[in-house]
Amino acid sequence: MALLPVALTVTSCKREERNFNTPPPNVSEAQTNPSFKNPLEENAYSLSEGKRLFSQYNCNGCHAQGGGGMGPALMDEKWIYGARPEQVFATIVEGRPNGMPSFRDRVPETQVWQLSAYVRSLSGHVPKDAASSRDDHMQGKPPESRTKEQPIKNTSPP
Amino acid sequence: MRARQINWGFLTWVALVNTTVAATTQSSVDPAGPQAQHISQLWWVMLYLLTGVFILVMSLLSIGAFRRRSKAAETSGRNVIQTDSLRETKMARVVMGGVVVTTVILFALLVSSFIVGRTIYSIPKEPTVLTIDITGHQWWWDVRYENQVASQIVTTANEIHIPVGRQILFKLNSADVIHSFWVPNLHGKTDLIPGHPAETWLKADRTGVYRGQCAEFCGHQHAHMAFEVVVESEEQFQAWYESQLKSAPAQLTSSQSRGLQLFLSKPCVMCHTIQGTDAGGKVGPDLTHLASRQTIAAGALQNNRTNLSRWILNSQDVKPGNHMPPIPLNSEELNFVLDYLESLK
Amino acid sequence: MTPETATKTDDALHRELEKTWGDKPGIWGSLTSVNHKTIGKRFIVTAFCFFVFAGILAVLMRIQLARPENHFIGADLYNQIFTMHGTTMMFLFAVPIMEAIAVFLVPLIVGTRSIAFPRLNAFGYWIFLFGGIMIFVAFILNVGPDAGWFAYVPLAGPQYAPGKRVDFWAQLITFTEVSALVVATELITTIFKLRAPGMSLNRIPVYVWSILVMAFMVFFAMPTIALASTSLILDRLVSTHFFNPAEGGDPILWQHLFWFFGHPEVYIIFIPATGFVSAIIPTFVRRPIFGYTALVLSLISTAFIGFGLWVHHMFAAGLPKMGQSFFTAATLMIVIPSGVQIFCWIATIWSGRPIFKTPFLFSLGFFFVFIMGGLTGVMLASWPLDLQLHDTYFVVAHFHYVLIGGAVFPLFGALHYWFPKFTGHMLSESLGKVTFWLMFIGFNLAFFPMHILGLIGMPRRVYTFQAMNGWAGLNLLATIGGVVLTLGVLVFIINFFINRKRGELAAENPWGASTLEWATSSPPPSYNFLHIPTVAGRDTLWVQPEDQPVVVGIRSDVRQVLITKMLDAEPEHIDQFPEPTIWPLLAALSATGLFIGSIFNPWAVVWGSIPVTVSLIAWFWPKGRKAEERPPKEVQQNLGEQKLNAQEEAA
Amino acid sequence: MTPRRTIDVSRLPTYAFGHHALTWWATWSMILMEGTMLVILLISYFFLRTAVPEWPPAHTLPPNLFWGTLNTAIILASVFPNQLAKKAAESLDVKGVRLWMIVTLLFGVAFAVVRIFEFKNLNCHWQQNAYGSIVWFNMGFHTAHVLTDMVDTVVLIVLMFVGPIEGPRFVDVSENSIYWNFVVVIWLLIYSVIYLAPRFL
Repeated sequence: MALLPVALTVTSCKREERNFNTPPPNVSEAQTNPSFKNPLEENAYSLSEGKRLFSQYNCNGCHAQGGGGMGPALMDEKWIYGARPEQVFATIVEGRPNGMPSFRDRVPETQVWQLSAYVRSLSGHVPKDAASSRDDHMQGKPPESRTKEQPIKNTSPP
Repeated sequence: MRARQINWGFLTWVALVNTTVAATTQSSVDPAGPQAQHISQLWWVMLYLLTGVFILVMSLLSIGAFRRRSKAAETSGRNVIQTDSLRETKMARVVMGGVVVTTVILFALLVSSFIVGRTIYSIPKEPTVLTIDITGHQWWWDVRYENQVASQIVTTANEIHIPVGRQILFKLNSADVIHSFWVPNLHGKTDLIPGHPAETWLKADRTGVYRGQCAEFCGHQHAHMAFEVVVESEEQFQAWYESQLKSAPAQLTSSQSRGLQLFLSKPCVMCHTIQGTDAGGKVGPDLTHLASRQTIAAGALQNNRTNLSRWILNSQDVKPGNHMPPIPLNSEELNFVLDYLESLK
Repeated sequence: MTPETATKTDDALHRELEKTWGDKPGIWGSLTSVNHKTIGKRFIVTAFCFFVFAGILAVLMRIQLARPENHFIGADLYNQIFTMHGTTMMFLFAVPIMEAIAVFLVPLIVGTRSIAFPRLNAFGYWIFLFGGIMIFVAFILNVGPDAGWFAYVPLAGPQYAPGKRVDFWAQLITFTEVSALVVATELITTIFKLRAPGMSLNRIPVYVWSILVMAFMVFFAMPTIALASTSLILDRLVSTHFFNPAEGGDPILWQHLFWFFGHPEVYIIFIPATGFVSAIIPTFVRRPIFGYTALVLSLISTAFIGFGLWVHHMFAAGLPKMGQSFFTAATLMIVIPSGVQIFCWIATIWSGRPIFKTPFLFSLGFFFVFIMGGLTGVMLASWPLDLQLHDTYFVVAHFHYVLIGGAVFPLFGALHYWFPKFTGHMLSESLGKVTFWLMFIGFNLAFFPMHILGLIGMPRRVYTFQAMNGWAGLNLLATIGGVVLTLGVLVFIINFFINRKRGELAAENPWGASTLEWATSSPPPSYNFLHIPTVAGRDTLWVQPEDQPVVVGIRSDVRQVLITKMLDAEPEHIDQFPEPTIWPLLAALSATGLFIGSIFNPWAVVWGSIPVTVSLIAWFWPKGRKAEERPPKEVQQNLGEQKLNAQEEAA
Repeated sequence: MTPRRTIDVSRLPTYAFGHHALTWWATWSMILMEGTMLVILLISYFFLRTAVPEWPPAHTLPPNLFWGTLNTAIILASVFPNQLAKKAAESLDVKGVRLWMIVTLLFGVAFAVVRIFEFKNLNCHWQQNAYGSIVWFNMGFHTAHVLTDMVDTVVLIVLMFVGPIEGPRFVDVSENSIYWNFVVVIWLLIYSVIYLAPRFL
């Protein structure tokens, strides 16, 4: 039984906390430091928030179910503008050619980090025990918590 | 009117346990509509009847326990009373009688609740003049007044205006988890269960503002998921409805238009709709007539400039966990936005 | 039992039995113990600790609700706290402590040496303990469940409850439900097959009947919740769709499953408590219980009706009206058996000569509080009225009146009543009376105002409320009451620690009670009775003649136990019970590993089952029995006798 | 001091079969609780069935009959060796017990193997929809019971060879057969629900 608390401590603290006022990770720090990790990617609540925003901000309008459509698929291994958290962050904030609008100022930084975390979870790049499970809709794809981690291939825009 | 005077009885009962006098804007025993009326009558019947039963049983028990006993109760060597069969059979008869009486009372109560049940659910005779769609969200209420003509549909939030004395049909849906629609002064609860569209009808006998609240635990801010039902005269209602149909004012003061610009360039626009502007978000409440509402944040705050700014700058201090992020605005920008929002009459 | 129990031969017998039945010495001994009294005491203390923890959580909630818009506890933590309070009280306190006390008492009351399946009993305790530790560790690490003890989907489902919080809740259910089921099995077998010769079914004390009924209810209620919690965790972990309306699932299914367990659960808690009352009252009014048959029948009918009213928890969910009326009727119907019991008890008191000791006071308190709760229950049963009262503080008031009145007051009565049998010392009578009055007054202060709060519109499960509704005063009053109630419990705990070792020594039968547990020393020896007693009638110790015969011919060098016939309790055969062993503990540990592992990885169910299987095989592996050192011929002949018995019984 | 009156029970047998034995009560307790669970499970199946217009849902075939039916035949056949094992146990016939338990076990193994093909031919997946979930839940529920009883059987067979051969072992064998019969009965229920209900309801 002594092991149990230890085991849980390791797994729980980051994953479970629900800080509704999370100050966002520092962007400049994220872009300069190569070994930067987005803390929200280990937090189940942030990932679920990212998932909620992904549909509520109608991201799935172009990236349907993460499966693509007008915009590229976000579930496969191809990353046009980079797979690192801060790169995804930049893509959302800056916008990209061929239709990806910029959401600077209109989506608060914390939410962008949450979205970035969720987008990376679509191809299995976040801890399984924190990733979102299935939602209460039609099943277009297996839930993020059961998605195999995809290799990362950086490709150029089509 | 019976219900009123009974309500005085209730208030005295409250006073008995020396407490604050019951507020009646959210009370199931201060009925303002037929259903609540019938239910509260049932309540008073039960209260008086069962209080009687309670007193009776308790006095039986206390007499049984504390009555003076004859010293000459014969006992065996182990100091145990020898029961004599004659007395036991007598007691058995009494107990039997008690059971019979209980059964009779229960049957009476059963019948009365059947009757009340039928009345509050009997299909309304009069035709439905007004149908309102209510959608429960974590943690606010979306309100839409149905109409065949799209331009005649009114959309608002957390505040339901209805004409007095008219019967209104409510269509209830949930956008996420289970909520429960409850206006104590008008009627009991109806759950909003995903995948199970529900209906209920309300009718108010007297004008006034009645508070409702979500009655099914629905997450972090279940405590702050209230709404108000404003019951007004037919004319007032029509006037209100007309005003709600209008889209947001076109000509604005400079500060108001600065406010609108900010609204459209800041996170606000992602979630909120303002008719007549580019703001068309469907995530949060429709703000087209925000200034006309009594409260903000689903009844959490009175609608005034101070509370509005508090809410915009950091809603998470007011309703931790709600889905509105803190909006980064400096005090100047904030004032513009407030000026604009307050113009949305 | 009779004065002559201290002759030389008895002394030798005592030493041999002690050698055979006693626990091994030291820490190893306590880990391997399978003695129902050792396990029972642990069980009681552990469950009571969970009661204290959950009580502390309740106080925290009351502090948070003492004034409007209080910032003492945030929404997120409050939701975890009220969920933990409900879950702990129901799954880790109420049901377990009723079973725990039964584990200690039933074998004594039916006059045998041990509970049936003693190793299973140890396992039942360990698995319960580990489940409890798991959920509290999780809670402390901010992984406490936060969707309510009823865990309604979709709020408890995968989409709206991210993280592992609800998974831990679902697994806790598995732990407690396994524990409850195995203990129920032991109790039923003990009551049916291990009774002392002569204790035919119609002579079983009412308390034992209540335990029997409770155990059977466990069999039908617990599997339902096991199934429900399993499907919930499957939805969450491997994305099945039992409760997903978009893929053909249905949230209502959860509500049906949960309440089909949830309502009988209340009676699983309440029925043993009525057993306490039926045991305490006759002793303290010095007469046999009035209406034995009526009491037993009403227990059984309560159990049956108890499974027929779960829908009254769902009146607001908009089910067909006809069904609602049916469940209103069913719910009102269950008042009748309860009424019968109450009238019988009052009749007993009326025609007796009460001695106002603490246990009896608690029984009187039980009447006041429980009857009021029962009457508000009648109100809630009426579905039109329930539409207003459902999920308000009126309901909170109602079920605390029913559960604290109907279960906790009798429980405290029972703890004061049997304390001498548990420990061999008497509790302080004066402190006991203080406990009672503090609890009684505090309880009513805390919960009566909630009736009114509910009527004036305060919903349940809110972490705060607004001043505008005029709820402040009543809430403050409730908080004050809560503090007084807590003081009462505190006094009891003090009383316990003062007297558990140093209290006045208890005689065999300090209250002059009538049941068999009082026919052996306090505390009882490891083997319970020097000679297995025989029973001459109901209220055994009051009616038996001085020269009541005892059973001899049971070997004292091995753990032999006399098995009697189910109906008339005639001696049937002699079974040999297992020795102490570590395996139940290890089995419980490996099961714990499996359950917790499966929260993080479904495959844990597969690899986790290997250690479980191993430990179970080791557990059941026979070591050969001294009693079998006989020629097969005689085995054959015994078999013959046994066939004969069978025929007699058939005849 | 008068000598105490006594009842001497030393001549009583040290074990018994059927409802005289404590293990019989344990077995039936198991059966009672597992049975309850199964009933609730089947009720849930039909509850979910009423929630949707077509069953199985569109583009889903009901499970293929062949393997399921084959397995039903196998498990029904296993009842006979099982009963013979029970008889042998109750007449304390060690050889008979060994023989028939092994035969029963072989049937069990065959059943488990065919079960793999059954799973392959269910034509649905638990991740698809509620129908798939409840079907897999039913199958998993039964498979778990089969495996449990097979482990139990293996242990008893080993005991019957290595000893010590004692009365209570024979009781265990007869209880084990009762439990296997239960496993057979619940399979008949589950089979008719999983395989037949979608076709004929």
